[in-house]
Amino acid sequence: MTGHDHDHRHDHDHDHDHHHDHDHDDPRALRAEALEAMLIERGLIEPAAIDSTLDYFEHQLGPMLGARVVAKAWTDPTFKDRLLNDGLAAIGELGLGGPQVDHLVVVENTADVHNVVVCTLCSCYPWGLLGLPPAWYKSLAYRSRVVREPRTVLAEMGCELPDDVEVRVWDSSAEVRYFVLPERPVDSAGLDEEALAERVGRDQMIGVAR
Amino acid sequence: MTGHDHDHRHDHDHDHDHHHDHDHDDPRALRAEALEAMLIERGLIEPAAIDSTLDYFEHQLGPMLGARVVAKAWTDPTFKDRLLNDGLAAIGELGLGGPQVDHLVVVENTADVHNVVVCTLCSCYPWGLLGLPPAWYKSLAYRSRVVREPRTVLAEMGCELPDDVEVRVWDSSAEVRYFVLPERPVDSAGLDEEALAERVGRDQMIGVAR
Amino acid sequence: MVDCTGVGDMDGIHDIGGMNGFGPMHRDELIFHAPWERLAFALASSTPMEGNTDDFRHAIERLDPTFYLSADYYGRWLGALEVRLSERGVIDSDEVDRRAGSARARPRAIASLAVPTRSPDGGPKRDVDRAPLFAEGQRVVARDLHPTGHTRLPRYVRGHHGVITLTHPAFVFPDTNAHGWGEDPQYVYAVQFRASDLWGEGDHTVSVDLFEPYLEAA
Amino acid sequence: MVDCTGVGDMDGIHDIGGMNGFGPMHRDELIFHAPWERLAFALASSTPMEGNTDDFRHAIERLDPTFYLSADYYGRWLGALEVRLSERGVIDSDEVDRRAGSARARPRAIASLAVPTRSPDGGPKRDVDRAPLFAEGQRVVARDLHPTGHTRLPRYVRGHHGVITLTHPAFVFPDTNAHGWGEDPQYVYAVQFRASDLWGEGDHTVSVDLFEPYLEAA
Repeated sequence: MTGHDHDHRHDHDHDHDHHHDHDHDDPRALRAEALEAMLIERGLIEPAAIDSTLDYFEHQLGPMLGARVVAKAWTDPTFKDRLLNDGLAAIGELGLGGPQVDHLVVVENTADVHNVVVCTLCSCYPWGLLGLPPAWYKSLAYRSRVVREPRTVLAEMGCELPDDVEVRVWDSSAEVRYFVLPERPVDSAGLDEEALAERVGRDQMIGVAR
Repeated sequence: MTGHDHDHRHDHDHDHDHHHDHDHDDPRALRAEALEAMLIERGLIEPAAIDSTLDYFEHQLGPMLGARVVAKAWTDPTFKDRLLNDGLAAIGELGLGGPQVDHLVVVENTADVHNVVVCTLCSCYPWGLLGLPPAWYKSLAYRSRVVREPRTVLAEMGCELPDDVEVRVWDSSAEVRYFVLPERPVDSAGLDEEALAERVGRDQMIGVAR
Repeated sequence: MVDCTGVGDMDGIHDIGGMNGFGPMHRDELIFHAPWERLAFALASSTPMEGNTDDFRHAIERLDPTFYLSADYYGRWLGALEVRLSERGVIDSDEVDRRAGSARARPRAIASLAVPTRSPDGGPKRDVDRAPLFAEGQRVVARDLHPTGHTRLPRYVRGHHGVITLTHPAFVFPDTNAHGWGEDPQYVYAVQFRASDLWGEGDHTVSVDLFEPYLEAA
Repeated sequence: MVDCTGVGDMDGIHDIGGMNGFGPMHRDELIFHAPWERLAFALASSTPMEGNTDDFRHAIERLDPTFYLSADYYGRWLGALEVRLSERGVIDSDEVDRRAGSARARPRAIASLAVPTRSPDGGPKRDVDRAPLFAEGQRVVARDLHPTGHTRLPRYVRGHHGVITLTHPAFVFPDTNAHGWGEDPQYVYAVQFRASDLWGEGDHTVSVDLFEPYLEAA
């Protein structure tokens, strides 16, 4: 109702590029910056390391990596077999793997089976293939509800599943990461891998879109 | 850390005695008063009814009622038998009953058995015998923990139970109310009912003291 | 309207028996901490409304879990009062926002499957014509139910074995009464569970009052 | 020191699978909503510390439930970072209060049974000499455990029957690793449960990755 004010903005000496001033009225922002300053003063972390961490997760990783895997599987049946048989080895062929992908199980969506992935206990997610997760994946609503009423949750997200499609929910509660191989679009004949990769969305690889 | 300020105090026209100004910076206070004003305007509630409700629960009810029951049971063995057999009928002999006491089970503490009462789902409590419950009875810590680790919870509340005392926790999740009949103090010989009632504390009748 | 979204209750935030993480006991002896708590109590307990205790409890359970945990006890009562009044069309939460000058304490809740439209006569105890299904001393199992609505079957006993130690009278059944689906009175039993069965440790017992439909013979 | 009170975790607020009341899905696509969230992520993931992923998760689980629900996702990361640093004596929350000018977002947590004092080499996968106890296609029961510490056995499957559909490699066991009690690697299985068994309704299946000690033959 009332606008945010900046009366509580405090002095600080940060000058590297991950800082902005406009959330200084949030006590969590003040606390994050206090912790950062204390860690830097104690020599435990370098501002440059913070920036490079963020650069890596925000720019080097993302759904475009998973999309390459999907496009390859859609065009190369023997790769698809290897991917479904040993996900980690197969994505390794593409130079992929990385954080939070210590072991990978790829589950295939078909006309009859729809897979969807969640982590009810926290928010495990294949960072190395999809980047960091969107807020909804980490939300209390998604985590609590998708194991219990996946059809309703997917419908609320715009994905209506026919009644005769079997729904399989995967709760990735250990160190295995799950990745959904979506169905190849029927209108994609003749597209090459790169063009196919453009057609693959993050939501399909989580299983909240078909 | 910072003191409360009263900048957001708003105008209001209440003049009956259950109002005070010093929590006007709490949004719940503002909301409670807004609701009250709206209900009064719509003719749904009378200021006098609010005051009489509070007077009844704060002044007419209280642990002194339960203490009368205990003192009577300590001095009249046949009353005690009736109390343990049919709690509601027995307290009715003393003119007691009242809100939240639609059915009453009295459980007796002995040298060998200690009873303690909780409501894990909300905060059911024998208002008609003990008045409104203290904050700790309604706390998330008490509700969640006393069914699982009653000895630890009671110890944190200053009540160390010997290992050989059997602990019985009663979760009053329906409309039956439980009331603990404590042991009569060994040093109370010769005291009359009134003097005995002075010795009975609310915590003993809940079962978090012996 | 109040922010009612989603439907159903079942395994809500209120069902905290046996949960960990709430920290140590604090000897807070106060009944009310501030005048607004007294007011919230008085309004919630004396505002006339079509409904009953079960639907009031259900309104508390339906509060958003974050709201539930952070509102404090009488903040929940106040929130439930507003939810109930709003659902009955008596007040509008937007007006409360305006009158309060803020939407900060505005309650959010999931919708009820159904809200009662009549108030009961008298208390919850009822005479019924049939005999109790179970007997004192009998071993029973608390059914692993997840009803889509109000219930008084705590999660921590579901699926566990216990022994009936007391047969109480019959009472209005909260699972139907909270929704205006009738009183459907049911016998209630004190069922004694061993802590070691419930939690794998502990030498105490926990007796829980359970309505007959929550139980089956072991 | 951070406000660590009480001990143990077990059935914490984080274990929300199957719970109701959290409302409808909101299509919030953002990874970070504010600069402080980016900073919290970067600090929590790159501050060098003796410990491991399991103890980080456990630090999140040990946060006070009200804090947990109201802090938002990266607020929990920030809280867990502060709890871990404080427990290791690296920082003092009183100093963070002073530097932040407020104690408003100060985390509260229950204490861990034990905190690891060494960091692992490499990832969590391990080779073990023994064969898996269970086989694909086998019916198993998720044990009804309530360990006094970290676990990855969600409450909603405890006591329920399922079928092993995949045998994964062995991994460091979170229940010991989170406390510095050794890696004790264990096979992990994808165990498929029927929703109708878990909730009494639903035509879907839920597969949960469970460590071997969480299971017994049905």
